[in-house]
Amino acid sequence: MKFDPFVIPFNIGLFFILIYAVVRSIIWFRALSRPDKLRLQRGFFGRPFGQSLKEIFLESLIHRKIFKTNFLLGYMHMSLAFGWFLLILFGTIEADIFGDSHLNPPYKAIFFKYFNPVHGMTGIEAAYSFLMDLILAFILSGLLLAVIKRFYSRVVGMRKTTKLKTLDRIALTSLWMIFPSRLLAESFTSGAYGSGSFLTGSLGSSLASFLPAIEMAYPFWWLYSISLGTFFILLPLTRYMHIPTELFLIFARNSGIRTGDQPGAFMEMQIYSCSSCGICIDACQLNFSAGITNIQSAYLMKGLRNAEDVRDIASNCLMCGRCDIKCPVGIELTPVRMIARRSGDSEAGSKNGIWKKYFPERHPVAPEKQSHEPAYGWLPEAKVPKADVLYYAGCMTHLTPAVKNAMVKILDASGVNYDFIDRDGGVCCGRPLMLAGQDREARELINYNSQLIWKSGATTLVTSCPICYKVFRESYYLNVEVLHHTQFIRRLILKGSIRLSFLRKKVSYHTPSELGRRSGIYDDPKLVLMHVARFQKTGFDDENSLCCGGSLGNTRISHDQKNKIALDAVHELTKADPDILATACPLCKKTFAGVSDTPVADIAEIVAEALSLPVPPAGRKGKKILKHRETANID
Amino acid sequence: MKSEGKKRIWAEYQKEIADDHYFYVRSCIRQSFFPGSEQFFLHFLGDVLGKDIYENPSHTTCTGIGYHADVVPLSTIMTVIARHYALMKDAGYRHIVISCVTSFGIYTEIFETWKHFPEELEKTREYLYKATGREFDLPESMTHTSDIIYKFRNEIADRAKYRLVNHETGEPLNIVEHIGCHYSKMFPKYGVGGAEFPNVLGGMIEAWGGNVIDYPERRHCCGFGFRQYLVQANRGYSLSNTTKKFSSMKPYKPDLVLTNCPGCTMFMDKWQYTIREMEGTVYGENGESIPVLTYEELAGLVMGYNPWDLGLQYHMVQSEPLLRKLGIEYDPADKFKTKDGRQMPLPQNLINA
Amino acid sequence: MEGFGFSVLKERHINYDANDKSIAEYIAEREPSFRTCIECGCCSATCTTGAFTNFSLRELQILLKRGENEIAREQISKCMLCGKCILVCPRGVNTRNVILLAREAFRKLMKNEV
Amino acid sequence: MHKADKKRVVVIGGGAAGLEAAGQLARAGCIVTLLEKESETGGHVKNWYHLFPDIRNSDEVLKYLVRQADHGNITVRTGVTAGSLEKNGKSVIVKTSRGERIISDAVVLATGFDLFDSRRKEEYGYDIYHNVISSADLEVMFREGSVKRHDGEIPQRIGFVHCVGSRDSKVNNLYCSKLCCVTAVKQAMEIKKHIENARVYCFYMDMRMGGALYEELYKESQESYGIVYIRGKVSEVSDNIDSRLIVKVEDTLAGRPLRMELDMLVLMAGMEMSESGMRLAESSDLQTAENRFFAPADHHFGSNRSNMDGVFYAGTCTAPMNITDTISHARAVVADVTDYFRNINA
Repeated sequence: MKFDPFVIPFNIGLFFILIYAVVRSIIWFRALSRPDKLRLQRGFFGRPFGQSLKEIFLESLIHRKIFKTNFLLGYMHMSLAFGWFLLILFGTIEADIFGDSHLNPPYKAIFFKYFNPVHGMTGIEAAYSFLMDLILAFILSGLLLAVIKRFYSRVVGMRKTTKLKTLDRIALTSLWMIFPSRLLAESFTSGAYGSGSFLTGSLGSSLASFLPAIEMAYPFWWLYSISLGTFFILLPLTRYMHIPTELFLIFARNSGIRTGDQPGAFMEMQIYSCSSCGICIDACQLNFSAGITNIQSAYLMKGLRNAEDVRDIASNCLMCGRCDIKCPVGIELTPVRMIARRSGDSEAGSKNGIWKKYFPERHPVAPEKQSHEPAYGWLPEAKVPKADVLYYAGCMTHLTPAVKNAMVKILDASGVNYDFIDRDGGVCCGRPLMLAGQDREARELINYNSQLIWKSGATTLVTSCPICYKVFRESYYLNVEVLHHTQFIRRLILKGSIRLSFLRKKVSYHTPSELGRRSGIYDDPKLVLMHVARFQKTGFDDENSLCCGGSLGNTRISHDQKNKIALDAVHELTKADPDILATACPLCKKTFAGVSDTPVADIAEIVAEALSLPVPPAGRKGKKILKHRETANID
Repeated sequence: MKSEGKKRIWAEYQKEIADDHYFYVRSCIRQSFFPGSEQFFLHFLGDVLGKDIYENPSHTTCTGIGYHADVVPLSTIMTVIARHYALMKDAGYRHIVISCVTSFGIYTEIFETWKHFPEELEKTREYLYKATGREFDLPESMTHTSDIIYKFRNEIADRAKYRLVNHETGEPLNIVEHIGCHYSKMFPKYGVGGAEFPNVLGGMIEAWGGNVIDYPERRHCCGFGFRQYLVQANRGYSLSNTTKKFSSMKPYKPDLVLTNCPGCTMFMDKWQYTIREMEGTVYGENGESIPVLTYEELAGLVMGYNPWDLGLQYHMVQSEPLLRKLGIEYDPADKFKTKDGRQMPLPQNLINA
Repeated sequence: MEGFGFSVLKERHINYDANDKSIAEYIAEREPSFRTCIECGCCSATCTTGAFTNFSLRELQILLKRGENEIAREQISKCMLCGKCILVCPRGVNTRNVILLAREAFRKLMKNEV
Repeated sequence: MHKADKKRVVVIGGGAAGLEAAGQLARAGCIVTLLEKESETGGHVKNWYHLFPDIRNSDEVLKYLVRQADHGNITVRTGVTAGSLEKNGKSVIVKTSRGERIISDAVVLATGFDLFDSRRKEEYGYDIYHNVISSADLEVMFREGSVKRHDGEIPQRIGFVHCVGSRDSKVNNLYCSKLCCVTAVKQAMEIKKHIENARVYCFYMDMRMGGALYEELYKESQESYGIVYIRGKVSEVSDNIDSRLIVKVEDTLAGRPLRMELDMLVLMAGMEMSESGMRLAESSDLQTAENRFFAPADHHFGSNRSNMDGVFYAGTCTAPMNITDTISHARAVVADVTDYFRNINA
């Protein structure tokens, strides 16, 4: 038997998806910027290739990262992805070895049992059949978990699961039908011919004992083929598009391509690579503290994929970056969201015509953002500071004068030649505007502050606010070194410029999102703290740190919701019962101080306190102490 | 609008109005701009009702305009008023009748000042004595001329030849009553009907058959405002207030504006011309402006006096539309003739003519 | 007619009924905390922009609510969105969103940029 | 034997304070005569429909008060007015409007307050413009279940004028009546419940939300009911040709005068010393304060005592109070009365 009509749906689907994948890849490649094209070419033919293959194996098939987060969820994803991969791989080998010819069309492998019903009775054939049944059982076990997850998400340890669209539902149903229909088709065929291994064989013989196996098998082969065909055709319109896209993404990323701040092919690849696994939803504090469950990155990606108006979703986010770190696909969720914030009123283009659905239009940048009318023409002529070290307290720090005063004390004690940029309040750094998607306006403030800094002749710029720090470092073109005050203080200690006594206090440290995840400064604050106090871990350290809730990134949530987030965060961070909850951001400090029973202090304040106590005599060099404590003083 | 509510308020604000023996003080504006009004008043009280009403030729301006324009100090104006009282005392009268609302306001203000600050009264006595050797007594009653006409409104109604109705349709005329601010806003107790819902003109209109209009800006100033109109640059302010008032009354289609204050009569009359020239707006019907009359002029009309004898032609807004509605016969040819029949020069730019 | 040397002045009254309050309604619908402002002025007192200009979020909010949109339209682009006002507002008004929504409303409803 | 047992106490006034005081005194053993000038007890509470801040039905409070005074030791006499009080040795003689002389060991004055007569603020045109009503009139409408204009139309734009007769030297009431602000907030919210699309404006001088949960109610009224608060006292009201009300006010926070047209205007009438209380004060030489309310012997620890031995005060005859405070004040008077009996017996 060479052919049967039931394979047609499968064949149509398979050819469709293959052609689509090629066309789509070409479109994406062409849309890449010139440097990115070069990067991708170099990456594809260079060292990153191997790395990409490894990553594809580990992440796309094994789903290692999901495993790390959640074993059951990882198993579910792995059984489906890796299991299916194995089934295809070994099925193809099976058809090649045991079939009536070599190099068969794919359907021969997929529907091998139908075309070789008596295969697998004895010997090596039986062993191979056993293997194939084992793989099928593996997949089915994952599928069972997936079904359970859909209806009872907590079983797999998920608080929330993603909500679906109609097309996703049809595709999901067809996906779910694939393996049970294969199981039943193979079982009935095995039952009729007395073949099959432990799963299909035994199920087949028991079914055949009371059902007409031959007659029953044929419809299930049809069902199996239709399920596959439907799934392939719907694939580009659903989240399952992530299966092929992720491969492309991995290559692109390993070639060094990044999201940047413009919409484009790489952003689209990332959008299509999201599998809606829902890990971002669980990571999101808006979900577990504020009860907001419809704005997480999975929904943003889905909205972008369907060319919906996502501005409400995009704006309602703390921009803390917790989901970026947790995303098993490694999508740069926060940068994508920043771009979405800047995009204009999209007219939901995908609504018209099936063609648009398969090849949606690129997300436009809002026309209003292209205007060049200056918004801040009123900015005053400012006095240029003249000093080696410039201190920019920032708007928020002016609301926490204790932090500012502590910094003044530290700067005075260090003996460096410094001056304020904004002693009595200055012009905003521009980052809050950027967070609201108003980059052009932000650029005006950036230019203003840049001029001041250029003219000052300074070599170092110190900020107290991580929000300012990030923008000074990334979006300003400066000839000075930009340091957050925790970095600066650490240097002062290392240089011995300030000598600090040790406070007999337990301190837990809250890593501000802007300083930690968004800027990568994890160690300096901790090391400074270890130098002056007893440092305690919180369980939410470094990359896993929480957002304080006060984030300027979110323009939508209410005061009560912010407070709820802050309260939950403080609760977690003070579990070890510290004397002080330390942070390194005036906004975090102010947000926490409103809800915390434990005193909240900026690291600068703690250091300033340590500065005022008498330092024990003996010629202990600051550097030594720091080195010593950096290694020894972790609880 | 509940008329019982208003009647209740009017009942609370009934002032004593003397019955006879009046000492009359004139108004600067009225005797110059609407001479028929004061003429009619004296004629009506003296000749028609046979009352004793006296005016002294030595009486001067009250200096109220100077006072409100900040050029006459309080002690000066108090002394001027004291002099009038001295004239009254010399003539043996005790009831002062004041023709001008500005003056009326000055008299009441000074009366109350002396009541609350007796030392000011003593000082004034001293100033007056030093300056003129005169002495004075406080009056027994202070009435505005409109109070007197209000008091005798029914006597006028009894003698009326015309009612305030459109003689063609039989409908009562819609009449806006405008009370001068200084009549009762400073001291409601001196006004018939108080400050919020004064009844001094409304009572006349109702007695004579007209319909009183209550419109949103009824309480608003006519736009006179001494300091505003005295300085050219500020006159826009004066004019704007008049505009506001007329815009507010326009929907009620008033046939006539009746006022009891010389300044109001003058400004509501003349500013209508100005607004028409500036912005082309007229507030009456059929492209006509609204005549603005004093209560004496209206009383005279009602009683059948010749409109030209009453001096209606000296207003900016001419009264012919009103006269036609009332069915009053008049001879246009006599309009600008002197008593002995000589033709006067014809004024230009008259409205409604 | 030659000039009088004066003219009828524009009324200073807020003509509440005639004024267009759609901008304020647009904001309040999406950010209900906008309604709860009690005009204490904390936001304006701490305002980074207000230190340099006559920008006042307090005044701006009330003018929008009264439909006096012109002044608000001129002023609204001055805000730098730094967020100090949010931290000091005793009423919990989400001031940054108020600004963003106001800008959006001017753009959408008044068909022009701010 | 308890010092208060079988002592004769006359309570003058059968409102919230009188009923509560009578009930508590009776439970302490006194023989109480309660005089009420009207034909039934309950005072102002019975005119109200819902009470702030929890929007509960006033009938529940009334029921409680009547139950308090339903006691064997209490004789309630309605339609009786107290004319004057006279000291006779240790006892106080109450002369009534019917010419009786009731001899008592102590008298509690619970003569309460009168609602400010809004007609005295002529510029608002109460009793002149049909659609200018008082807060008490609105409460009657709520009770009847329909808020309508005089012409039967459902009002769409409703304004509330705070401080009518309070904080106003023009009507000789410098004091704050304390309750009108929160009553306006409550009534504004209730209007919104009756008329869904109504636009409601409160014109206030200051929002005085001093009581428990008042501020919360205020914020809720803004956020969830969209009540618009305009800071400025209405200066004048007039009718226009469509018999809508034109209201003039300065929006002091916008720094501009404001004019708007309303379908209905509610005047938040303040509280004044009651006529009957004032007559008693005159006839019996009881001291009154500048605000015309009874002046208590001491503002800190003698707010229930008068300048006359054996005569005590309960409730709003001493100052504007809400129902909660009135009932507390009425309970407190019992302590002063029993103290007094202990001292005169000693």
